[in-house]
Amino acid sequence: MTEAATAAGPVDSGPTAGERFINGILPENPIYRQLLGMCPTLAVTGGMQPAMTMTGGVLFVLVCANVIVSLIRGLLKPHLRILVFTLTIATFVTIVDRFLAAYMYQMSKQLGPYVPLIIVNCLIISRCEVCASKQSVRVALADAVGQSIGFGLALASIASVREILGSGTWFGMRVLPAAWPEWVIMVLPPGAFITLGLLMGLVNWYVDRRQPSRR
Amino acid sequence: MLSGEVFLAGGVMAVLAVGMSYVLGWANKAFHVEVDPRVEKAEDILPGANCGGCGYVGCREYAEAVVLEAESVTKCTVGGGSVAAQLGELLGVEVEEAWPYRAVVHCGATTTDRLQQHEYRGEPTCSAANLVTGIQGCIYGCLGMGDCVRACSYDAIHVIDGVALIDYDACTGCGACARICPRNIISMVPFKAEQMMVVSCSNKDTGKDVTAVCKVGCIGCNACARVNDLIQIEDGLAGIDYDQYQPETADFSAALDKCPRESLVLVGKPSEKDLAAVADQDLPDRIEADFKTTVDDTEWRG
Amino acid sequence: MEYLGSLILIALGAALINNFVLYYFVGICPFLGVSRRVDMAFGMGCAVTFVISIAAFLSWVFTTFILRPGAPLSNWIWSLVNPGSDTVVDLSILNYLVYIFVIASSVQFVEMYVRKFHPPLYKSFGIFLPLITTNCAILFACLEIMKHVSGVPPAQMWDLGRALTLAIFGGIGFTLAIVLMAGMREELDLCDVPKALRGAGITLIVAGILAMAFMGFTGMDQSLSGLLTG
Amino acid sequence: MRNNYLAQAWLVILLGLCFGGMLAAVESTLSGRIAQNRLDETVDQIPKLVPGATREASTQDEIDGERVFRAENPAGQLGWVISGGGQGFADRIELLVGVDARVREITGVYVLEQKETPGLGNRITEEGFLSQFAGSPAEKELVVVKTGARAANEIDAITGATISSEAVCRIINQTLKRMRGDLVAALDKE
Repeated sequence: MTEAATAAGPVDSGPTAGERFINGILPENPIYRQLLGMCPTLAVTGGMQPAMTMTGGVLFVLVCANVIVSLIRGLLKPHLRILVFTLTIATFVTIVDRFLAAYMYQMSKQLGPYVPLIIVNCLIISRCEVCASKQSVRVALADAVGQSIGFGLALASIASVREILGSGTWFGMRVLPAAWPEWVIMVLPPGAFITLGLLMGLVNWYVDRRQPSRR
Repeated sequence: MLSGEVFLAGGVMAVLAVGMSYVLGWANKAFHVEVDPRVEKAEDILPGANCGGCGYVGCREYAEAVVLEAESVTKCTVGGGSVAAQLGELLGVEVEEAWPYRAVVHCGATTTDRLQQHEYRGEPTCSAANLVTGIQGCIYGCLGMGDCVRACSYDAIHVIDGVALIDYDACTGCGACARICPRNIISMVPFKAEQMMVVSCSNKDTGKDVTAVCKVGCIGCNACARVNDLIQIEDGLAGIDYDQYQPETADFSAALDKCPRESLVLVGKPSEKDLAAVADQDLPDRIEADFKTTVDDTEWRG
Repeated sequence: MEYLGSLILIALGAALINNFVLYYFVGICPFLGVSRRVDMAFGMGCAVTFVISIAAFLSWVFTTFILRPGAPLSNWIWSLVNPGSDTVVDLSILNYLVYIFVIASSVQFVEMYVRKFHPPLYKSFGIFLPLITTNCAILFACLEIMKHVSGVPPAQMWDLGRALTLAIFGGIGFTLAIVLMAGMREELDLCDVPKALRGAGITLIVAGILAMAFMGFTGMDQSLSGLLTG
Repeated sequence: MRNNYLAQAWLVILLGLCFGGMLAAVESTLSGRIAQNRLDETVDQIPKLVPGATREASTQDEIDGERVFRAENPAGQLGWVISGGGQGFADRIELLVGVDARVREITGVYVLEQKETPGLGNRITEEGFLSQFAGSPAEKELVVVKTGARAANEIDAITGATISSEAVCRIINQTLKRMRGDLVAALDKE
């Protein structure tokens, strides 16, 4: 692993591909630890199906964008680089949007405006800027897959809490007994904020408990 | 049909890209603001912790001040001598000797030393406790509620049985504690030597009043001033002038013995003699203060 | 009166009822990141309102004249290229590409302009501008305008007035939410929050309660529209 | 001077060109399926909205600029399926209304799209509420009633979602008022 990293053009200052992949999932989870990509997190986690479709979309866009950006990272001009990032991301998001409209029409209607909002998802642009525009293709790819799995896990955790409490189902299947009064607030906007706040507190508490507060 | 659609779409995007980049290119040229290249280099030299120890909001402002307004290069407390030297050679300015500034608490009275202590169950912050009159006899001393501990981002100051103590190998001299202390008893002292002598009291009342409220406060008896010309007494309190402070020549042992109230102390790295003196006692392991400021460190910088 | 009535409806909808941050969840990143002090939050709000109106204007122009199916300009070019063909040219595939391109370059242009001609303004607003490019609220406003312009029968198509009203009042709604949040967060620093919830956790919970309060507005436009349209 | 602006940005222009072209290619391959999806969504509902009509026999028509479906079976035309939309409680509501040939009676209603409050407003999509419309008169204004509907044109509101129920009835009334004349005229023209 290490010799591949050193041979990757400019001295590879960041962690190697393997480390970036593992980092993306839990230690640097994009939502709980880096607080990135909050807009779709709150909006689509009303149920598990939209959440997982969004994760698939983000995975496809992040992987393609990271690969393309790291391929052309040598030609980037500093003051035009944001323009280039957004152009590539917008193209792949349009492809995902059209694909969803063609093959999963119901899901595309349910997600509505939040599929194109992947373009301004702070997670993707920050991964492009931090990792892809400096590292080799292999490292960028590993980082992209790791981050999107982390993003997917976080989305799944929020969506399952909100769907089970909000509509008593999980992935559409009935989970809670019909007698359970559904907490409609969970599916509404305030429920999203409060669920994410509490889950974030849980994660912070768990991480602090595992290692004493290292300063 | 397909090829037509592809060319039209590509063409529209190309025309838009040409238009926008032309506008941006022109704007880049027309709106160019001359930035002194030295400011960039100065900013790279500075540690970039934006701690405000130099009195400026962040390293960027201090870099601009140093380059444009010829500010003195030794103000970066965290960077200390090395940063000052690099800045000096960048700007071709000769650098006078720069000492790292460290914080010193001018109060040494632990809870047992304080008299007329009243029970206080109000807001547990110094700034709130400071407003309550008569919370403790001495109106100058440390309140011990830990505002300074919360302000310090290097975990270098802890309140240990009632009084703030500084851990000098962690302290970077950023001055956050000195700014936050509502009673202003923390001052920044240039550490010309590993171990410095300081006055660990800030009570300006007459001797009789000091002894009524504190067992260790300085009563302004002039014993130390007679022995050591560096110390002089102003309005009932011993004060040390740190500009003429020559660590090599000055001999402090005389003043230390003379002081009847233990308000003259040595702070900084303990010398071998001190370590030998306490070698036999078992020292408590490092005290982990877990005060965290509410919103600061989880902030997303964007 | 009819036109003004619909403007008021859109304005109220964007500012209070369907608040961009609290109902549509767009613009959460700056909402959590920047709302630590009221003046910073207000600065951010004004910067967003300013940029959102420029973006809305440009996106309305592009959508109506180029990107809409059967848009006048693209049809005219198409008829030049191969005269006589009556196919309706639909470039709505380029929507997202053009919007994000317009937003990014207008933010860059505004940043350079403000840095050159208003340095003090740049010192206070400057740090927000790159942050705004990745702000979902701006793109969301463009998407709302697209929904009402492209692919809608010409009778119900939005004109520039409605588009700008949505943008400006959307920005005002964003500013309102972020300033309210900043006020609450300044109070939060004084009370002792459980250690795990410090930082983003407590902010989200407080935002949830704020969203609950804003939910009180839903349905208001229903009775208002009855009032206005008589 | 001019070319160095473009020289710096040649990458952006190149990207714009090839991404635009790529998207157009994607558009032409997928746009067929998307249009088909939208059409299927409506056509699938025709048999349910107008009892007896079949999917295959029904045809699409254009009456004063609005897309309308003739609900037919091999024997002949049984009725119409028309679409309408309006402002609901939270956001727009899109409906499909099935009426008989002479537009005298509503045969069925289907909610295409709505974003009403979950658990309350979105119960307008349930059979219980929608089945009330089948058989109600098309000429008379539909009225929402809270206490047990007696007359044909009275509809029971969903408890806790009166605004959504009223919105649905209002949209149906407007759509019928707008389209009734033209539909009957189109039928007589044949």
